[in-house]
Amino acid sequence: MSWFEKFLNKVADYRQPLRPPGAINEKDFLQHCIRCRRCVEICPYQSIKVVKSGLGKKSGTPVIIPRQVPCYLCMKCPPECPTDALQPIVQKEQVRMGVAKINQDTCLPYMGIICRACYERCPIYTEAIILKDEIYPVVVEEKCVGCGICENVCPNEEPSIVVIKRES
Amino acid sequence: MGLKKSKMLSLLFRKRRLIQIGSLIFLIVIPLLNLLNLEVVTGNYYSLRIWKIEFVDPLFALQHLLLTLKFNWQLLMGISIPLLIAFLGGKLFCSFICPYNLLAEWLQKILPAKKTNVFKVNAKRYWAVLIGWIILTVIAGFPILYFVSMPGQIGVFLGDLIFLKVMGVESLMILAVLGIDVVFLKRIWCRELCPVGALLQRFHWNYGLKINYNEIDCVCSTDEIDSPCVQRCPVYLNPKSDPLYPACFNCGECVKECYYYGEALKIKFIKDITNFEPNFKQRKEEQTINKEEA
Amino acid sequence: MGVTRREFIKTTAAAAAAASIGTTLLPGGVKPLFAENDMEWHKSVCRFCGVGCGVLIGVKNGKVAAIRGDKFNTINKGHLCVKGFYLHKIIYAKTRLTHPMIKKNGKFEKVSWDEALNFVAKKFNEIRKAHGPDALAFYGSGQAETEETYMANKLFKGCIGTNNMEGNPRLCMASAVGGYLTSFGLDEPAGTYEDIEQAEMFMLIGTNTAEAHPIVFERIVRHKMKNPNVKILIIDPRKTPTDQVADLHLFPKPGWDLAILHAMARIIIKEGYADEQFIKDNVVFKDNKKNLTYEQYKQFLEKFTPEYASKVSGVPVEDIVKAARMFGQAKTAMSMWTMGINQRTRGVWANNLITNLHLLTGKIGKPGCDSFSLTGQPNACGGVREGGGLCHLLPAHRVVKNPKHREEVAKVWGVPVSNIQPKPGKHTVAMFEALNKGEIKGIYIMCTNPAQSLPNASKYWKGLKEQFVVVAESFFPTATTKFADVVLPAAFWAEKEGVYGCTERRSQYMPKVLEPMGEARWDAFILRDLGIRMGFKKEFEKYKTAEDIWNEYISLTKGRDLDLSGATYRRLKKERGLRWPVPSEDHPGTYKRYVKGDPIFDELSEEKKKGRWIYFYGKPEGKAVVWARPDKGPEEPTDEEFPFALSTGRVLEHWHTLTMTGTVPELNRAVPKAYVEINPEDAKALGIANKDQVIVETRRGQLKIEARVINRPKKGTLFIPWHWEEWMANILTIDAFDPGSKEPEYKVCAARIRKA
Amino acid sequence: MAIAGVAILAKKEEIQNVYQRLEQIPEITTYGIHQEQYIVAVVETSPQQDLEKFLKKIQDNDPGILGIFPAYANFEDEVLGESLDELV
Repeated sequence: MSWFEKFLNKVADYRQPLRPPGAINEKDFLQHCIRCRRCVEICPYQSIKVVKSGLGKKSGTPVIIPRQVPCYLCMKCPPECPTDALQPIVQKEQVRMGVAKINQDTCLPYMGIICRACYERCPIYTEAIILKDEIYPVVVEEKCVGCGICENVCPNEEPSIVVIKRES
Repeated sequence: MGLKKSKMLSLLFRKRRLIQIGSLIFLIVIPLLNLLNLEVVTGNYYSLRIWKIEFVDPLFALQHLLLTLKFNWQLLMGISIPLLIAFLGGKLFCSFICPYNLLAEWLQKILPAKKTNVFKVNAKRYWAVLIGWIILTVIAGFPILYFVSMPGQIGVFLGDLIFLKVMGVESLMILAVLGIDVVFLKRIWCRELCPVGALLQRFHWNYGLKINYNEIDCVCSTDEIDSPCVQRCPVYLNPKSDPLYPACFNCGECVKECYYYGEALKIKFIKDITNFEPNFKQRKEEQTINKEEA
Repeated sequence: MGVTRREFIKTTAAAAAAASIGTTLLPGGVKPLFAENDMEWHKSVCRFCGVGCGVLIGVKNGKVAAIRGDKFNTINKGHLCVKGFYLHKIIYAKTRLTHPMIKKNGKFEKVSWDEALNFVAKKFNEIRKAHGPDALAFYGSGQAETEETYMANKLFKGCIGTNNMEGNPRLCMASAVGGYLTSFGLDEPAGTYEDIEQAEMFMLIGTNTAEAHPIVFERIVRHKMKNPNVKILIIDPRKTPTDQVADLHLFPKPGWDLAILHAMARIIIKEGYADEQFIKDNVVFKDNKKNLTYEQYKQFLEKFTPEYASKVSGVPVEDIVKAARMFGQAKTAMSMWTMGINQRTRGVWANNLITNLHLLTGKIGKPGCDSFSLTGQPNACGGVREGGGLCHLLPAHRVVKNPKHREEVAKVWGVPVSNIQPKPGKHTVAMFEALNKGEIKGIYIMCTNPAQSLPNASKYWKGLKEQFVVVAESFFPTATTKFADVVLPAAFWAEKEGVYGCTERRSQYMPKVLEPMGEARWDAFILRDLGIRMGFKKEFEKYKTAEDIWNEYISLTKGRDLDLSGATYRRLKKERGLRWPVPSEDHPGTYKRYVKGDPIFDELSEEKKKGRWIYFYGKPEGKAVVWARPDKGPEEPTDEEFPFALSTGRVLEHWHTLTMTGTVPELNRAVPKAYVEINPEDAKALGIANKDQVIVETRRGQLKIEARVINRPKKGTLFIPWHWEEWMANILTIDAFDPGSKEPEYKVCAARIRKA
Repeated sequence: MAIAGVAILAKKEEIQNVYQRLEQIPEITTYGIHQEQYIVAVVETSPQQDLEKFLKKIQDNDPGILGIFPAYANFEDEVLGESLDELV
């Protein structure tokens, strides 16, 4: 790492934004992505936002903020990418954007309130999120694509299920 | 070269402003179309897709190659049309498409000042600038020229504003460059610093579109500054001087101006090299520079 | 105490970190969900579905700040569903109606209560004088309290003198009423929720229990988890979320399940699972015309071979056989159903056929055995079925046809018996048709939203537009208030006291913990004041409190099968509800009807009880009826033009027409808009992708809606949750109704779908 | 402004001391010891601070720490431009 990269790291943010489906690992992604926003514009649901963090390294890169709009896995963005920052994926089941984690301390079913919001809306229905004892939602990490629909629909004010970027 | 072709060319240059404005409107139309989920066009001047035809800014293809050391066919396809245009016409992109240039020219009109000096073109400096940008990219480790590539920056500013309704700090770069460049530094950006132009000019074919000066027809002042063509040039060049490239971006303004005087300036494809002394000289000069670089 | 966004994010971050190492944080590590300090808790009942969960209302600084499940309520034992959890937010909804309004020149204007009520009274009296009492009508709700329905009943049937007094339970429970009346002779189930923990087998038919009755589903699931031998059989054309617990799921073509139930009965008898002694003692056989013998019934069943049923319904033969054996082999079995059975042109028949299985195998009256209809609204059982809020009923399971019943009621009401007409009034669909035709000139709509909830809804907007419509609602606007001439603000749950009666015959008391918002008033008192202004001063002046009304009502139940005379306010305030019959204040309530422990059974003469452990006292000789009903398909089967069978239903997070749940941002976030579920195979054939806009069309209308490609509906079927006004599924549904129960066939109609 | 949730793996015998030392650092909020060897913590760094570097420094300076594993990082304030100290 050069001094210049370190300097940039300081002004840029260094955290782990959720990338559109098919994204390669974060380090390579930042080199491959030319910040052209074509994935942003092709997205029919405006799921993909743009990182606006000044003149940092990640500035201008696409990001998904599930609480606002999750990825609905229409798979339109990977073929749109002019570089190979987004690898072409056709099957939504193959996406590995991130992995959902449940906070059992605030998740309603774990407190005796029946809620099936994340389970019902999971696009990998009955596979990525299963209901333990038909009551408690549990994430099957191998199947979870990280689309963030669960985080989006969680009725809790602060979501009890959050998607964390998967680093390969 | 037939008459028809030259007529078409002159028509093209006469309608330059219209094309420029169209290019700016195009940037506004793309996000609007995409808001309606009409996926005919996406992108901006970093990378553009019109129906199924891809365009990529060669600068970004270059950065991609430098950073990833991977060859990408899709990118190669994308840069082929821009490079073909650059090959035949030089920095036509700058004069016809680049929205930054349009803004700068408009700003120049608002701030009318008589030109007091012109720039001498030093071809070596252009190499230095381009190599400088390349080195910066490699050190930074990401496509850092994203911030300084004005046509794209304006595109993403408009796109983000219309499509996502957000504005970032990096968009202030446009204002900063515009202010410094037009108000203080006499269009140094477009003429010398812009990495897009610097790269595109590298592909300009020697027999491509160029400004030709015929001294015999010239009826104006011999003074460098006072010539109408010099006063007209948006980037502070003397069209009658030599060398003109790689600084000139073939906007044709000087030719239009000269039309009212002696038609000493013409923009055309060079057919017979011996007829046009300046260009011949320039070519020779470039060859020597190339040798030196090697 | 305010919490900054930073603290929220920190909590999330910490929890995520803990989750990444496979643990949860220690207690106290995160902000507790229930902030309990200086909160005052009041026992109440959930405002939503008919399960009747006990809730605690947390009041802080004069505002309802939280809802908690009531641990001591035996129905839900402290658990709630997500709707109930956010119940308190609805009280402070932005759409709350806070003052009376009269439409003047097409615009609503704020008026005083006096002006509004005088205007309505004057208008109603004019209509009554000019066109007779039958030109007036009342349309109530299974969400209104028993007291409210009782007041409306008295005003319309007793004082105005029209039987045009209906309620929306006609649209959801009427077939179950018909089913129970024809099979057992008396309405409402014999068993209770307690049977769930003792049952060995569950037959869930035409119900998406997991989403419509989550707490019942939770009890079933917990029971099954503890006892893996418990079998669950589901009969439903859609692979509902309930399907996940099924041991066997039959997918009949929508509307073609009657043959399956007959075929199951045939196998049960053929393979010796029938309880012959029980049949001999307690059962008679009938078909639509005459009594049958057991042999004749067997003869009738011969037609319904598994092969025949399979051909009709599209369910594999072996599955039908398996299902029948599952039902036969289980020692105890409970069947539950909701709208998939009730909302059908043969809803009563389907109800009968389910009860048949229980009667043939003797799986009734014992712990863990019951044919148990689940209710959709919190007080459909209590207020409307028991309170007599339908056009042919009088309070306490009485009917208008019976002169003795009329007399008893008239006496308590203090009205001349001639006021009560002997002829039933217009049922819901007929009522709104009459409104369209102008036969009814004025209607009072209370606590319901017919403009959206009626089948083929758009057809009935005409009448609502043209006639004089009074709407008493807590929320504005709704689809119905748009058509109203007068809108009266009604107090919402927790702003009024009263009684809700839930599915298992349990009546529960709800306290008033808040003053009504703005100028809103309690519905029962609005009706009282309206009655006084219409000239029935003597009849209505005496009601000063809710308790007055309740006491009068329970005096009417004395000696009836639903004897509530022991369920006084004093008792209900202390206890978590009482299950009728409760004949006296020291009676604990009844777990099971028709058997020992039921006070009515206990009081039967020894002669009658001789050799009988169960006695269906609603029927002559105490014998229940096994019905030999012919099988019949839906009113509008699919055809080439409309090849899809369309069904509507609920989602867990929303309730009915969204007037309540639509105001809770948390619930809207979970399910923001309607969609049509379509099978992936169908979607592929039609080129429809997930989240595409599609147009669903039936003979009655079309709807532009988002597609959801998922393998839940069977091939050839579509499903739309019906809650949204913007995507109103009921403009598509058919308004054909069951000739017996007059309940419309919401659940099956023919449709087609194409990409928009 | 970065808020990151991390799981810190420490030597079992040292974990109490590590926990105490971590509590002294103003940027760190601790959330208990789990499974005898993990400490759950939330790190808040200012925009001028480099999170990775900060974590590395902690790890280098404390011999009891075997590894630090970030699980969640929030950056929405920068993306959304919202202030985190608003009451919700």
